[in-house]
Amino acid sequence: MPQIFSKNANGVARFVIWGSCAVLLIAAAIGIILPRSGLVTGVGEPLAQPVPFSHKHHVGQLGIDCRYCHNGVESSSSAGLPATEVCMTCHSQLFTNADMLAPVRASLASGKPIEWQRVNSVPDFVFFNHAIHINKGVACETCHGEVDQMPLTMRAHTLSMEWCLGCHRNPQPNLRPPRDVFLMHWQPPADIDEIRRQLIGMLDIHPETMTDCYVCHR
Amino acid sequence: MSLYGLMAVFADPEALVAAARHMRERGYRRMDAFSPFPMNELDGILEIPKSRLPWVVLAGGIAGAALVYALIWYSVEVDYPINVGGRPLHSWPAFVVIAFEVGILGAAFAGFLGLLAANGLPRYHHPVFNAESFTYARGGRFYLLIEAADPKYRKGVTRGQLTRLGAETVEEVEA
Amino acid sequence: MSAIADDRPGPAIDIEALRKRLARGGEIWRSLDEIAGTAEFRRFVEAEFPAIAERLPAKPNRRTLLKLMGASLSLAGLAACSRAESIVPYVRQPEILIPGKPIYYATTLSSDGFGIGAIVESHEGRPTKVEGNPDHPASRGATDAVMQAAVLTLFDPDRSRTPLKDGEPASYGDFLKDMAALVSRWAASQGQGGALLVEATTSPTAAAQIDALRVRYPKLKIYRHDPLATPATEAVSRALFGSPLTPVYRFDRAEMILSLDADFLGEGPGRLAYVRDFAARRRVRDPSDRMSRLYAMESTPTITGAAADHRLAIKPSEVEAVAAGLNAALTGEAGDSRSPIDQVWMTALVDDLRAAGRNALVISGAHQGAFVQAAALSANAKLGALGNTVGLIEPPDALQVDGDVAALCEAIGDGGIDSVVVLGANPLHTAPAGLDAHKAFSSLKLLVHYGLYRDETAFLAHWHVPAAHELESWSDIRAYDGTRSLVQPLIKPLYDGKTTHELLAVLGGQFQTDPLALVRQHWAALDDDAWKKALRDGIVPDSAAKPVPVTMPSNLGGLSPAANATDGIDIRFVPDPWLRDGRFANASWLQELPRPLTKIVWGNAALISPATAERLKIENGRVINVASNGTSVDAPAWIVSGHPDETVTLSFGFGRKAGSVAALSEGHDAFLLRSAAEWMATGAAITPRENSARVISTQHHQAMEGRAIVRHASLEAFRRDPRFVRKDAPPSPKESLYPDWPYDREAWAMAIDLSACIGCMACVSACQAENNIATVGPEECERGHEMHWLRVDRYYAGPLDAPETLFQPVPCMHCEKAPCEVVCPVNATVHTHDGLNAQVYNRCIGTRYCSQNCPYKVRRFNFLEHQSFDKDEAGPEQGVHNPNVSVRSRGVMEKCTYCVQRISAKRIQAQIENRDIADGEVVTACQQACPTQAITFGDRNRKDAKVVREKSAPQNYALLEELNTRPRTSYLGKISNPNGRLAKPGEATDG
Amino acid sequence: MAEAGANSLDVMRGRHDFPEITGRIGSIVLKGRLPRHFWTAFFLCFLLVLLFLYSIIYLISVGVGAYGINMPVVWGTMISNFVWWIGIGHAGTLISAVLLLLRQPWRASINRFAEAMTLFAVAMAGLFPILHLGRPWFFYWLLPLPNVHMHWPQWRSPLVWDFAAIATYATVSLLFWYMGLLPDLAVLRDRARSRAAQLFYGILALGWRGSAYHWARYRIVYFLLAALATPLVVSVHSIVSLDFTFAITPGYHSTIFPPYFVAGALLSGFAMVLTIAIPLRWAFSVEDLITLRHMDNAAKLMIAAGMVVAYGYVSEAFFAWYSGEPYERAMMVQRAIGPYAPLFWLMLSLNCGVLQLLWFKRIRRNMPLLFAIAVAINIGMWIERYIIVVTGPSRDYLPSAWGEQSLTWLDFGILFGSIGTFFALVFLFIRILPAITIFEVEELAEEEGKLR
Repeated sequence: MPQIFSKNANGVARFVIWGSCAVLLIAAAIGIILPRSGLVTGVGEPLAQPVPFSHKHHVGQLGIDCRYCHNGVESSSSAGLPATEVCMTCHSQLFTNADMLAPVRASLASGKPIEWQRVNSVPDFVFFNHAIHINKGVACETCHGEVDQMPLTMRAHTLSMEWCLGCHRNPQPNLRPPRDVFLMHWQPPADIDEIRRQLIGMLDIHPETMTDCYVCHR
Repeated sequence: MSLYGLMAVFADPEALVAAARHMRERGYRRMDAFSPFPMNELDGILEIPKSRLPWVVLAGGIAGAALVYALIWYSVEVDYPINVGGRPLHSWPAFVVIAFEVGILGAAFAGFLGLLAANGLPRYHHPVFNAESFTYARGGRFYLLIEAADPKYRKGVTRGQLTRLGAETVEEVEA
Repeated sequence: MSAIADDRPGPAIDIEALRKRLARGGEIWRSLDEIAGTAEFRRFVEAEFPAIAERLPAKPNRRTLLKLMGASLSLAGLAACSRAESIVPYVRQPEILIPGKPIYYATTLSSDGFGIGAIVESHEGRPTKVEGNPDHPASRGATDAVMQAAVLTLFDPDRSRTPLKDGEPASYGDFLKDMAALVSRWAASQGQGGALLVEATTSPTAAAQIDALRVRYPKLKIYRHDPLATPATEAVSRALFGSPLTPVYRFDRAEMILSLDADFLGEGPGRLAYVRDFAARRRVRDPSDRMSRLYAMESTPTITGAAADHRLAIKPSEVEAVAAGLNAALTGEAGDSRSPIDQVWMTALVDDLRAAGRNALVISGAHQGAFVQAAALSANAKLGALGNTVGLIEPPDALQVDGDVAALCEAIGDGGIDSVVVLGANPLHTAPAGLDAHKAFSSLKLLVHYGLYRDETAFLAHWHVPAAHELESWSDIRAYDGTRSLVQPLIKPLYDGKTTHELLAVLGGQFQTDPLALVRQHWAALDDDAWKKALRDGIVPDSAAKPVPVTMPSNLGGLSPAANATDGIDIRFVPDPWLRDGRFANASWLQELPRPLTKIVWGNAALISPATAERLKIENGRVINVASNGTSVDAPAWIVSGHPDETVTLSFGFGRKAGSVAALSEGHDAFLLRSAAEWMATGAAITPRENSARVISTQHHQAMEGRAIVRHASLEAFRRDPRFVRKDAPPSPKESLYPDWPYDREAWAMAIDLSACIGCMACVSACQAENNIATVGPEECERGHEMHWLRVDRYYAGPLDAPETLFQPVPCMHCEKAPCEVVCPVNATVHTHDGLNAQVYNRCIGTRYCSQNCPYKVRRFNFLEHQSFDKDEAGPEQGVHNPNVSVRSRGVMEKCTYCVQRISAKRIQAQIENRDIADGEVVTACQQACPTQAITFGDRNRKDAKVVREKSAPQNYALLEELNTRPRTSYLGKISNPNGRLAKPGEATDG
Repeated sequence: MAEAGANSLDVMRGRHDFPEITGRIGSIVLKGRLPRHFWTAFFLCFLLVLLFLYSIIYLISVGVGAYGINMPVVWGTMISNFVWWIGIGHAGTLISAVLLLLRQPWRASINRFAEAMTLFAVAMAGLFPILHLGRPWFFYWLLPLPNVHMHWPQWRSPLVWDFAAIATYATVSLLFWYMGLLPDLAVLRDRARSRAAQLFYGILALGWRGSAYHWARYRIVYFLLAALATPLVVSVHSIVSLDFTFAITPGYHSTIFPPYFVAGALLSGFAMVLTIAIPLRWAFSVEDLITLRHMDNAAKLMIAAGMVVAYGYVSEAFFAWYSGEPYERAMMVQRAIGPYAPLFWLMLSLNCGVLQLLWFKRIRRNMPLLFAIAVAINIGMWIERYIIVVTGPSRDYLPSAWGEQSLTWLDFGILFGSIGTFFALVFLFIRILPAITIFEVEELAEEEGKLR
């Protein structure tokens, strides 16, 4: 009986076997890495906004406090976006006819709000509350990154459940005295570890209660 | 074209067994027999060493069970401890079930892959296929192969011996 | 999944967009099904909503329609909405408003024209939830099912949203032009030929405006049409005391109560207050506590009868005889031989009443004839109760009118009237069968209709003007006891609706008016601070009517039993408890809310007694023809234990086809059988038809099967053995295989007092409103797919014809050893540190194993896509969604969470203020709505907590405790107070 | 079927030589000369496959509410189909594995398609837990995969055990089956004339050449796999039964379930074996390889398993009464007189009544009759699973929540669709792979000395 397969068939077979194993491994690796990469999470990718608002200019250079525009952040679940009026309090004096600001003026005139693109978004089934974080010494910087370096606002962290839980399980490393939460580039003092240990007690923070599902999902 | 060995074809199993025994007694060592179905007698004659596959299977089983149990333990005790229906975190009776199943799975895979590895399969191209007479097409044919590499192999002599043992045909197989 | 997620200030635009899209919407409800056919619609749905597109037939089935209201709406408005997630700030942010924080306003909702105070929760300008106003006498912090649905009606896409001239959209300006013409004509003719048809109202401003109109047009006729009116009350007081008066009861003083066919727990503008006082007098925690006793004689099963210690079912036509008998007995005369109730009963009752003396209370149903009401008053007078438990005040809804709709039709017939302005009423649906309203009204020169919906009358009208919803209006209103309170808008009218006052002003010649000013100027007496205070508190301080001292004439004012008990079938008309006369027929929450006793949803049936059914060989669902003086209706029969024999109960409110939701529901229109404004008819006939019709009920099995589910006992039994709930009930295991988890912080727990629960269903409705619970429509309900997280089980115990009725609200028990959690393969339901049985919708994959393993069957599953959780596409009714609760998608299990969103809110507040959560700080929706305060909720770990005190009562027990599921929710056994000398209903049997 | 009266109950009738055996078995596959009714039957099955696909698409796009489930009975036909198919799967493994261990010679000629049957049945069964889900697209959440939302399976849930059991069972069966196929694939490779066939079978055969060394290891591993499959087969259906016994629902919560489910599995499994074997041996006239002896033994096993099942029914009822649990008792009474009573009694009459006919030798050897009985048992076993699934929850603890579910077209569309798909697969298998194990039959012939 003649050979059905040529000599190199064995080699081919071996290659196919090991090759497919390799492919599986690579696929698994991608499956693990991709969901955490910027491609999916959008970290570091600024969105086009109707008005190219620059936190770098307003926060970094002018040093306007976060709360001037996001005035709900201390008391409400929502930090709040500045009303057009708030923009115009200054821009009725400054850059009064800059093209860049045309949409803002139009909005005030027409009463139609400006439609911003959401940068730091979580799914609708996640109920995030700004007030509690601010009051318990979690700084804006901690989640939103160094916005004062952002000409256009971009995501600083994945905001994935994994990332949230990281802090909810062990908040201590991310705490700072509540009075400092609005500071950018905050330099922790030398005895920060001791301070944080005290903060956990003073602020009555109970990590064991912070991983309950309903803390975020209701 | 080097020579791989001599392939003798026998009509029925008994003949093959007899032939194999004779050649063995004549001191041939590098020989192999081929049959459409397993023939226990040959194991003794060819002195096929006892397979270690059973141990591989056992190892596979234990590994599967242990790994999955460890994973479960890690998930409930370390990674995300949750109070589920007031049950203890480490509810081992429930976890054993899964460990058992995965254990069986591991064992089965170990056995199958072990077999392929030990038998060097898949091997699509093999010298024996060069033998004109070698085929399972017409059902029961029983083959005895003496490799040319066998120290006692003498071209004419071996062929003669095989023919005398009642081989229907004896043919040279190229490597 | 949540409608408007917590952290976005979107809703501001929501309203804007809403108003825009609705302005363009045209009259949607008629176009719904047409639209649904169009290719454009298909494309939209296929793009936005594959689940439906797949199932969308050429003519969409009803349930799809119900769900599509939103979709087609958004088609009318924002067909071009994108997936891109954009967020919008305010242009001018109101100072008081911080996005993400709800604001609460006090206002007053009207119930059949009377005011019930409410606190409305508003998220970024969206009213989302109605709570009771604790300071308002008619609410006392409680609400009922209908009030809860106010927010739903507000956002109802079916509401009429543009003026219509002869059915075609027209501008309000054109309307004003025509009105100007009318006004000048009237001015010339002093209102000759003009008529105003108003519905029941207690608004002082409206009354003043109407009086002003009368002065302005002396010949203008004012008619009032209120299908649920009970004119006999006024007639009686006229006959007895010469002036119209209406009774106000003091249940906090009543020890011995006799109800002559009065459903004071379920009907009437004062019900919530009465319920509160009634329950308070019956709260027993200790053998030494006392409780009042209630005798009820009723002509149809009501929740009052269910709460009674002794209940007698009697034919409507026999009530007068009973009343006469009672009076005779009280005066010591020989018992009336015709009395349908046996002497033992009557003597026991009379002795009890006499013993209670001035603390006794005899109530007659407001719908009863003059004689019964007079008899009740005189009985109270004889007992000295008049002035103590019963007070008489001038009726808050007093309005001098020229007659009712019958009179109006007559006048039109005589040609005396050619132009009619209908304010709110819907005579073409609710007018008595006797008169041909359609003929009369269609003969008019001008018919103006003003109302929330484009209803039957609006179809006939030359002009239809959309009304503003009460949550959009400035007005004022009076409560059952006369208390005045203000109605303030929570939101700018979505559809440019006008308030009644604006309409009346227009008729008075003021065409451009400010709705606020109209009301404010009537209250000129209040200075601005007082006005603000009145707005803030929700009432005008001490504005309640003072009781009028009266003397009882001896001869009952010459009143005597009118109708004698005739043979033949009696008909008893009742308003549907939720839909009333049909005005709320388009509120899916109310359609799908099980009726307290029958548990029927999405329709009504002709209720009959088992004996009558047996005699006529009728089974449930068999269509019967009920004929009375000439007319007749077909309705499916429904057999109700404890219903009086030879009597059939028909309820108003159904059979309407105007409105997409109303059109879904089945049921008959009882108005077709009602001649004049009567509440009962005699000499009717029932003939069974061959066919049977669908009656959808949410509870199919009525008996407890001898299981210790609702554990109940009489007061004596309780005093003998305070721990009667343990008596011959299976023992509850104390030990468990598993170590107990520590709950060292909060441990939330609930106690439900079954003695207090009257089965009014307010809790269920409140739960639905709070937790974004979907309605599923009749087809799905029939298949057992309804979604209510909290159900009120109704069991019968004892004899079939006179059973004891037991209610049991069943929310999730939050078992500490929860069977549901162990079987979930994906950790979608787990325990929290404070002992909640949390349900994580976004993690659920819908194996439904948890429900399978829940012995209480309190879990609900989204079998189909019941509501859209896509903001862009969900339509205006998403405006009612609570932004703090996820809207659940198809294929996900859900259940009672102890209102975890409220717990979280309070905890965050407490944490921010660095303190513990105070007792009573967290209030669940059901608890807040409950008029009897049967539900207590709190932290079990606080020794001083109210819930701990409740649970330490001797009659506290857990449902199915023998299963050792360790429920956090427990029940207080039901204790009734029957008279020892009479048979105790259901005492021996069941439980 | 002529040999109805025959009394020789050999495992193999007549004398054969190897070429004849390979020839006959191999030609079915290679020459593809198949009777017309084979193709007619296949076409009918194909229509059912289309129905299956349509039903599945409908189910997934509309939602599980489209079939019969409701509150309180939230489990329905998807679960009973699942249990039914798994049960059918069991006979295959049992025949091939257990009978191999017990050295039962008669397994030889029927084990191959019995194993195939197992595979396809398990494949069908595997679909249903996914179709059962409210959100089927998330079924993979039952697996411990590394993900960004820290998602782990809840290992205490019997459904997760199921997942492991079914996956293992399917894989092991596949390996076992493929190992058995290797030598036969070699035969087909050598017989094949067309290049395509040569490559197809050649690649699958992995270059098997029947070396004595290979055979030695092959025997051991094949035997070990059988030894693994045996406890597996028992564990799998026990775990399936745990889905029910683990729950506290009356009618679910019963310790008798594991053994009684396994017995039920065997009963339905052998019923299905007969349902396939009887037409097969007749259609391809291999009555001398699949003999009356096989049919007879299968029938005997059926009655053995059937009696255990009957015992299961009895003890279930007995313990419901003996437990003194009011809930259990009420449920059992309701099962017998409640809304599902007709189904219940039908089930009993099929699984316990009809079964008894198999005591008679003449019925066991009457193929048409035996076939009819086998089909009846299949139906009865499906009903049994459905009864178990629905009666418990429809009559559980709180009477207020009592209720029944009513089946829709979708329930049947999916059930019959799956049956059609199953048979379609069986037909394909018969067409492209040897339905009878060549090498074992040859070995058998050798041992029985039936060589010419």
